[in-house]
Amino acid sequence: MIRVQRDIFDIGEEIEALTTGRTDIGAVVSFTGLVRDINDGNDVTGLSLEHYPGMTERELAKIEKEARSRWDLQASLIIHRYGEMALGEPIVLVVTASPHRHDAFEAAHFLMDWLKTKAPFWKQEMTADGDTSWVKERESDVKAAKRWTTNA
Amino acid sequence: MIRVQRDIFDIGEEIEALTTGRTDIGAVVSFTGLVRDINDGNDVTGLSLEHYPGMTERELAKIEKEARSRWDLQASLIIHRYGEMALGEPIVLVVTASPHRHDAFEAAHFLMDWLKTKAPFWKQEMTADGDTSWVKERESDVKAAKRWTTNA
Amino acid sequence: MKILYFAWLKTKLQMTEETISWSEDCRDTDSLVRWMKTRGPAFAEVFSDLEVVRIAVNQEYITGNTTLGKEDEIAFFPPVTGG
Amino acid sequence: MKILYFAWLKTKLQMTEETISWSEDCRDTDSLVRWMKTRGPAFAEVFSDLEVVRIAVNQEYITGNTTLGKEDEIAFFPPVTGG
Repeated sequence: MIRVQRDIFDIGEEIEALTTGRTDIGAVVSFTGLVRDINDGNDVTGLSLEHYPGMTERELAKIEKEARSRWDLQASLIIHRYGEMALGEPIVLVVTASPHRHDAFEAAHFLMDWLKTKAPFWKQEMTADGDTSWVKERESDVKAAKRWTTNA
Repeated sequence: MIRVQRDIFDIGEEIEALTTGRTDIGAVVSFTGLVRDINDGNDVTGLSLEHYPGMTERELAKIEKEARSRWDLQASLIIHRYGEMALGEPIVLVVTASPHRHDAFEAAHFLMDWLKTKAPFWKQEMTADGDTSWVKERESDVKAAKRWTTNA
Repeated sequence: MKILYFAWLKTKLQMTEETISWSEDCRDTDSLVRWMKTRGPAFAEVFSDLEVVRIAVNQEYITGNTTLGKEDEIAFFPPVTGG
Repeated sequence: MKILYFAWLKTKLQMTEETISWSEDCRDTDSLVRWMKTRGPAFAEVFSDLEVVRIAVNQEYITGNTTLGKEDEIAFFPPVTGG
């Protein structure tokens, strides 16, 4: 399941909704990305996320499908926000459920690594001096995503 | 932080409590282990967990300390329940917070793998025919734990 | 053809979206990029380093030169930074 | 010395805990296990396969033979299955 939304979300409620009423799930892994006050050495005061409506949903759906074909998942969820966000707020949530913890861990890690380099979102940071600047691509994110291709 | 308790816990609240009021955390990973209706082919109707009070807390504290020495963690939490548990209920929760998603993922995975082979808990399964039986150690758990030793 | 710009490309070109008529100049993505560079200094600058410009046609990433038709939606944007 | 039993060891021995006086028979963990085996059929069975019995002294896993004193707490249990 994927959701692209402006509104904030509740991590606990989302995990709950995914597992509630089910007794066949043994392992649930969640990843939450939050707005940090420091990024690459800059003092950040807020974040704005732009995205490409339509393509975003397609890419997220493809990434989720890929994860479900690689690992034994019973449920999965990707929520990604866009628009303005304050420090400490969640930006993205990934949840995976599996009978096996290894699958749940690997799939969630994969989802985040692929999402980071494929989903069409762009971050703009607000800094203390009133500047706004577009966040640059990170070499470490590119490497992290590649790991899942070479291991395949 | 570690907690050993009989009572059920709320995953969302626990994650919230760990990150609330902080703006320096970029990544939070959680793992929840739940009571499944099937284990190694048996129809399970409930679970009872015995543990070794005192040693449990020591082992969990050691495992947490090891994780914090290996990865860049800003916060971590292990909650493990004991006593009677119904299907679908959470047994264990591990949460890790880091500036980097890789560290949060690796540390949470490590915590679970080590906990599985080191923390003195023993599961007893109730099955549909009224039998109770002690769960056997899994070879896959032993291997999963070893991975973190040979890679070190 | 609908052309979309995102992130710093949008900022530099001061444009989020435009519609252009199909012509030989935009028969494929390579031609379209060549034509873009001729549209003035801002365009020349934005398309000067194609290493930092990603192209999507009809909301799919493309690899290599891609034929374009009248109804296509082409998007130009920098490497993504979500998550 | 305090001796603790957990999980199926506890079930088979029908005992969770006992206190024994220190003697040469339990000067170290190897001696203690040897003595345990002599205590009757249930004990002999429980300690027949040491591959599936873990030993902790004062709430720490031990590896190899370990000297024991009067005040020590010794625990016998199967491989753990929590999580």
